[in-house]
Amino acid sequence: MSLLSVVDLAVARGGLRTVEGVSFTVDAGAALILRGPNGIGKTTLLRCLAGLQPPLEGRVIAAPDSIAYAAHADGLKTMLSVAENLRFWARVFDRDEIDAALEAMNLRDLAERPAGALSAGQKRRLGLARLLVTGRPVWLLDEPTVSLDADSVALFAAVIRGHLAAGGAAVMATHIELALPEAAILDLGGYRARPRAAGLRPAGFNEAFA
Amino acid sequence: MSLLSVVDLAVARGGLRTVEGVSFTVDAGAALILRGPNGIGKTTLLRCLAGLQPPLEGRVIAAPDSIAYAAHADGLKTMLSVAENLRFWARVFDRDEIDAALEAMNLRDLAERPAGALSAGQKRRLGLARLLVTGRPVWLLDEPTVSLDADSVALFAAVIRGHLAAGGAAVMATHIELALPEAAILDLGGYRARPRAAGLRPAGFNEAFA
Amino acid sequence: MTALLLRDLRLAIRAGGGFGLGLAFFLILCTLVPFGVGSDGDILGRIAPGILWVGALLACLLSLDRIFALDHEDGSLDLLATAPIPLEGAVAAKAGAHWLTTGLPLVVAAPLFGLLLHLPLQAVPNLLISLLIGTPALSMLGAFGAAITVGLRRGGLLLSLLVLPLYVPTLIFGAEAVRRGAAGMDATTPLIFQAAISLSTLALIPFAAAAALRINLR
Amino acid sequence: MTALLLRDLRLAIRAGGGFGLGLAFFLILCTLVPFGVGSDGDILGRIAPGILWVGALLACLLSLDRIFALDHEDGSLDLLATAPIPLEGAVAAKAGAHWLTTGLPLVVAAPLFGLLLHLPLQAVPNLLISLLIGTPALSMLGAFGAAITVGLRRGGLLLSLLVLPLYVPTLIFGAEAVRRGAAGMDATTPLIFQAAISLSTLALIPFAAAAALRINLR
Amino acid sequence: MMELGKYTQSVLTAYGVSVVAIVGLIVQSLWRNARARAALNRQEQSTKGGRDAR
Amino acid sequence: MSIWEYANPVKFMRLSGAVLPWLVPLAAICLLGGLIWGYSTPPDYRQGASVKIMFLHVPSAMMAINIWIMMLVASLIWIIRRHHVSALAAKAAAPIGAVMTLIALVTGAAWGQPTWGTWWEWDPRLTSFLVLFLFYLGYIALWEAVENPDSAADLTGVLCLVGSVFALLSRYAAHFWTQGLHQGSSLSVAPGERMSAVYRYPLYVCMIGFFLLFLILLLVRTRTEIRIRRTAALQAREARP
Ligand code: HEM
Ligand SMILES: Nc1ncnc2c1ncn2[C@@H]1O[C@H](COP(=O)(O)OP(=O)(O)OP(=O)(O)O)[C@@H](O)[C@H]1O
Ligand SMILES: Nc1ncnc2c1ncn2[C@@H]1O[C@H](COP(=O)(O)OP(=O)(O)OP(=O)(O)O)[C@@H](O)[C@H]1O
Ligand SMILES: [Mg+2]
Ligand SMILES: [Mg+2]
Repeated sequence: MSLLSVVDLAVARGGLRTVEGVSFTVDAGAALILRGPNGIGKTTLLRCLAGLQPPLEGRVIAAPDSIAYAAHADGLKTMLSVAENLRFWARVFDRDEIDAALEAMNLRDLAERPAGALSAGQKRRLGLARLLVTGRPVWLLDEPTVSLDADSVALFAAVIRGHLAAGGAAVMATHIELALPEAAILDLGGYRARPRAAGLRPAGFNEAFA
Repeated sequence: MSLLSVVDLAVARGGLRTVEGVSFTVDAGAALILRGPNGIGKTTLLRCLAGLQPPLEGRVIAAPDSIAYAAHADGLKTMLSVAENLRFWARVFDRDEIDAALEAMNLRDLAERPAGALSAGQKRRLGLARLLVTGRPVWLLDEPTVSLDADSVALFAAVIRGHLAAGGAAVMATHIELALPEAAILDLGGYRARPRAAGLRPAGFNEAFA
Repeated sequence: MTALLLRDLRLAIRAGGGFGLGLAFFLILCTLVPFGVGSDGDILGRIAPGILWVGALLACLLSLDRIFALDHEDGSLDLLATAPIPLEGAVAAKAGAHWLTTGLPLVVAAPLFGLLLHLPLQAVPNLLISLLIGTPALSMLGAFGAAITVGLRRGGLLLSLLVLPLYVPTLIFGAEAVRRGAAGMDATTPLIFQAAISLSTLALIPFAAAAALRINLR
Repeated sequence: MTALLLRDLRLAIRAGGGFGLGLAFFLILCTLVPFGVGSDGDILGRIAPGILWVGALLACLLSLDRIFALDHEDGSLDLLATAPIPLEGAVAAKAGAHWLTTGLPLVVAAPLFGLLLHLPLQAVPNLLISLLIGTPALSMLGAFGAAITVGLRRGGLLLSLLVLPLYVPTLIFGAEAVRRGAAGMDATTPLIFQAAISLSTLALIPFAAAAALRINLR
Repeated sequence: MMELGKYTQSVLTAYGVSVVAIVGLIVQSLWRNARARAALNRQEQSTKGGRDAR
Repeated sequence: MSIWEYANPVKFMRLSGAVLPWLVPLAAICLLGGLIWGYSTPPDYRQGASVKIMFLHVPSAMMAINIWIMMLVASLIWIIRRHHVSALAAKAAAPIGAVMTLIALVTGAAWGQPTWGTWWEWDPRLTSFLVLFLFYLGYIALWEAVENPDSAADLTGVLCLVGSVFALLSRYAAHFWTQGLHQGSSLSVAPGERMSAVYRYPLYVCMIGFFLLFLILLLVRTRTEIRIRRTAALQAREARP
């Protein structure tokens, strides 16, 4: 069963299309890793999949309310404790179990610390734990392992494996090796957008006037 | 000739000491890589070396005005163009050459773009280019390669090598391989601070009242 | 939505006296004004309705950046926009939290400040009613302004330039109601107008604010 | 330091009419006050000195977060602190840029706003002089407040609580000078006091602000 | 010059300010337009892909 | 050929370039002629020489309102039909509207000086004009502040819609707030009394002159905006890796 499929997608950033003609399908239990040089449009593509920006062309097909997005920024409130941060997101997604998530990302010892007093890698772990409390099947991850040490990367890989085994799916943008040999890899380098053909809808002022 | 030496240093964060007893020396032309799990205190140590926080114990010996620090955040003004950002820092450090820095980090094409319109990796490249315009011999780098693609990491390694060859030095905190085999490695894992012995100066309220 | 409301309230309280700050600002304003205009009780009494209302606007204004800017910076807003809460609901919850921390304490404490400024006693009921009706509209319009300027990092001045003109009708009717109260006149008309403006603001502005947020997150 | 001053000015201008925003805010305030207190020219004329001065404080206040907060968030402040400029010099440069973008335009445009508020013509020279002397102190005190609160993400209210009390002496002498001007009296004494306050503020506060910054960066 | 009597001040203010404002607006518009045109020409010179010259 | 065709930048540049040379002399004749004619009218028996201000005040006041309405229409066209030139036209119109409002305010104030005895009176008509001026300022400031032109167009569009409603509300509120000194609408100096032809015809010419001036400035400024956008677009295309 395919949880997310993308058909001939084109996305734009800053009024210019970045990648186009992207098509893929992610089935339950599968992971896809997006690669490509800096600035090719990985972040833009993920934001489009998450519904934060409309696709310029093509379609994104996913069940409603099936997608959880983890951006560069972790969305933590520095004044709230680790547990409070997680509990808030759990409640937003209509759930109330956070212990499993704390356990999985090895945050139990830090549960009562204010999120502002965490180091870069600890913050990132908390950001990833958030995904576990959403209960959503499709995870979109933008450079998830930034700042993580080797142990935490392994922890993260284990969490991803668990999620896939439970019938979930994941799409990740990353520059480094993730220790997930089972994941498919899509290099966006080949989908770099060409200048807009006449007739096509302009992505914004920059394309309309160029 | 040693550009930076650290003697029996202890640093504290959030009122608790993080690492202690750290000693090392970095000579001209040498690089040191700090390693250690998340939260051990790499960022804290670097901030102390940069003079942003006083050492709790021990000493940092470096010539005045010899240190340039590059933090997690790149200190970019989103409204200014790439060239304007660099030129500002150049002027602050009493220099006015920015072309070499633009060239070295492959930013020439992006020079007129507002920094806010860069992708994560492009921003990071600009942040690293800033080091080149400071003209300072000792570079302190906190996770410099975050978000960089493979090509950019190679570029960065080349820049570091050039800096070392010109008699500079670098101290870097990182979790990933940097393709700098000549660099010495210091694992902070062994310097984790023990509970404060009586008699020692407390790091803050947290230790004074514990 | 309740979760969001509660979180925002908790954050306001953690951040150092959420409820108190607005009041303290108001108190300072009420002390500064006599320094500025002189301490003649008669004049003070006549300008009191205006000062109280303008003070309410400003207290509201100064806390507006809390509504969305912090959430935008730390990335929560992106995540909220992909959460199962409709964005309109999120806007309403956040404006509600803002009102509870700035508007409501003001309404409660307004009679006291009126006393400081020699406001005639018979104007107090009208003051209370008009603030109670009007401040929710202030919070909601403020949320709209905050949604438009989210991501623009240029201080409160632009925000106030956008928001304050929207406050004009509320201010006029509110101050007029208090003034009529002070003069012993009937104030039903301005209060009704004010209620109408507040109700339509509360009903329609969340959609405009959510649209602005979506544009800014794009 | 010149580089820093120029950069801050350029940022203020890029950010959309650095010079204009303060003025626009002032204009709004001068419009809102009559809505609040009524359109009676006589009363307006009597409270005009106070309103103008309180307006100057508020315009200053609303733009304070520009001074350090943005630089702290994007990390520039850390980098500036390790740069060869002494932190005291950086504080002075930033306060200077703030004054040039908020204080100065206000001084220039104040007579016009006086007209709107029916300020008697003979008070205008005193208004100009007192604003010219006083606003630099407002910017510098504001920089101090901004330095203390940098890194606390709780909106402008806390900042205004800290800063407004520091503004009181300047406000009192400034408004008094204008009021004396309006009444045709001699205003040398308040102006001298004000000048003394401003000078000592400019001389000493940069050190306090730099110390506060160092503590916050630690 | 016409005799304006006690209205001299207000009439002259009105005409003076209006003329200054209108001329100022016209000059600013033309100046900005000229600058934009020059910048565009420069840009099109350097881009060898300008499809239509404006 | 429908009006939407002109929302295409190329077509717009061509058409406006062709029309401008004809408009400029026409506007110059109407504006200068009207103002000179108006300035040389004889003093009114009640208002004396101050009627001369009318030839500036009334056209500018009318343009101030009409330009906002035009911006509202342009914003709607942008939001609904996504025609880029339409958004730029709204942006280009705002400073013209602000200046017109300013002229109306200043000339009104100058008119009020002899009539009411003060330069400024908090009359509802004048007050609602001041509020309109504030809305113009906010709109312009928002365009300036947003870097991304696509977001800027959308955000200012939303602001224009909401602002229009509140500008209207403010106008009614201001009328409620105090009784006015300003006379009512219609081309009459006092209610019920038709303005004599001596003043009416030069006034008409001035109105036409102001409208043509607005049209010219609008076209020029829109052309400027298009050029700026095109420059930025070419730069962006070049910089894209
Ligand atoms: C700042 C002050 C003023 C503003 C903003 C203002 C605004 C306006 C506006 C908007 C109109 C056009 C009304 C319409 O045609 O719908 C107008 C017309 C007019 N105003 Fe003023 N006004 C001001 C001061 C004055 C003063 C002091 C006088 C003189 C007594 C005056 C006399 C007139 C006259 C005679 C008309 C033309 C009659 C008409 O078309 O309605 N205005 N004013
Ligand atoms: N706010 C913006 N305005 C204009 N252009 C932008 C903006 N943000 C990004 N871009 C541009 O859009 C393109 C795609 O950016 P995106 O962030 O999607 O790249 P990415 O693949 O995620 O790169 P990275 O690996 O560096 O994170 C880049 O060329 C970038 O310069
Ligand atoms: N603001 C703060 N207040 C209190 N404690 C803090 C604060 N910031 C960090 N800490 C704690 O100080 C310790 C050291 O943090 P530091 O940021 O130096 O770690 P790090 O080695 O850089 O880790 P990482 O690899 O995750 O970046 C951590 O245990 C962290 O939880
Ligand atoms: Mg990215
Ligand atoms: Mg770190």
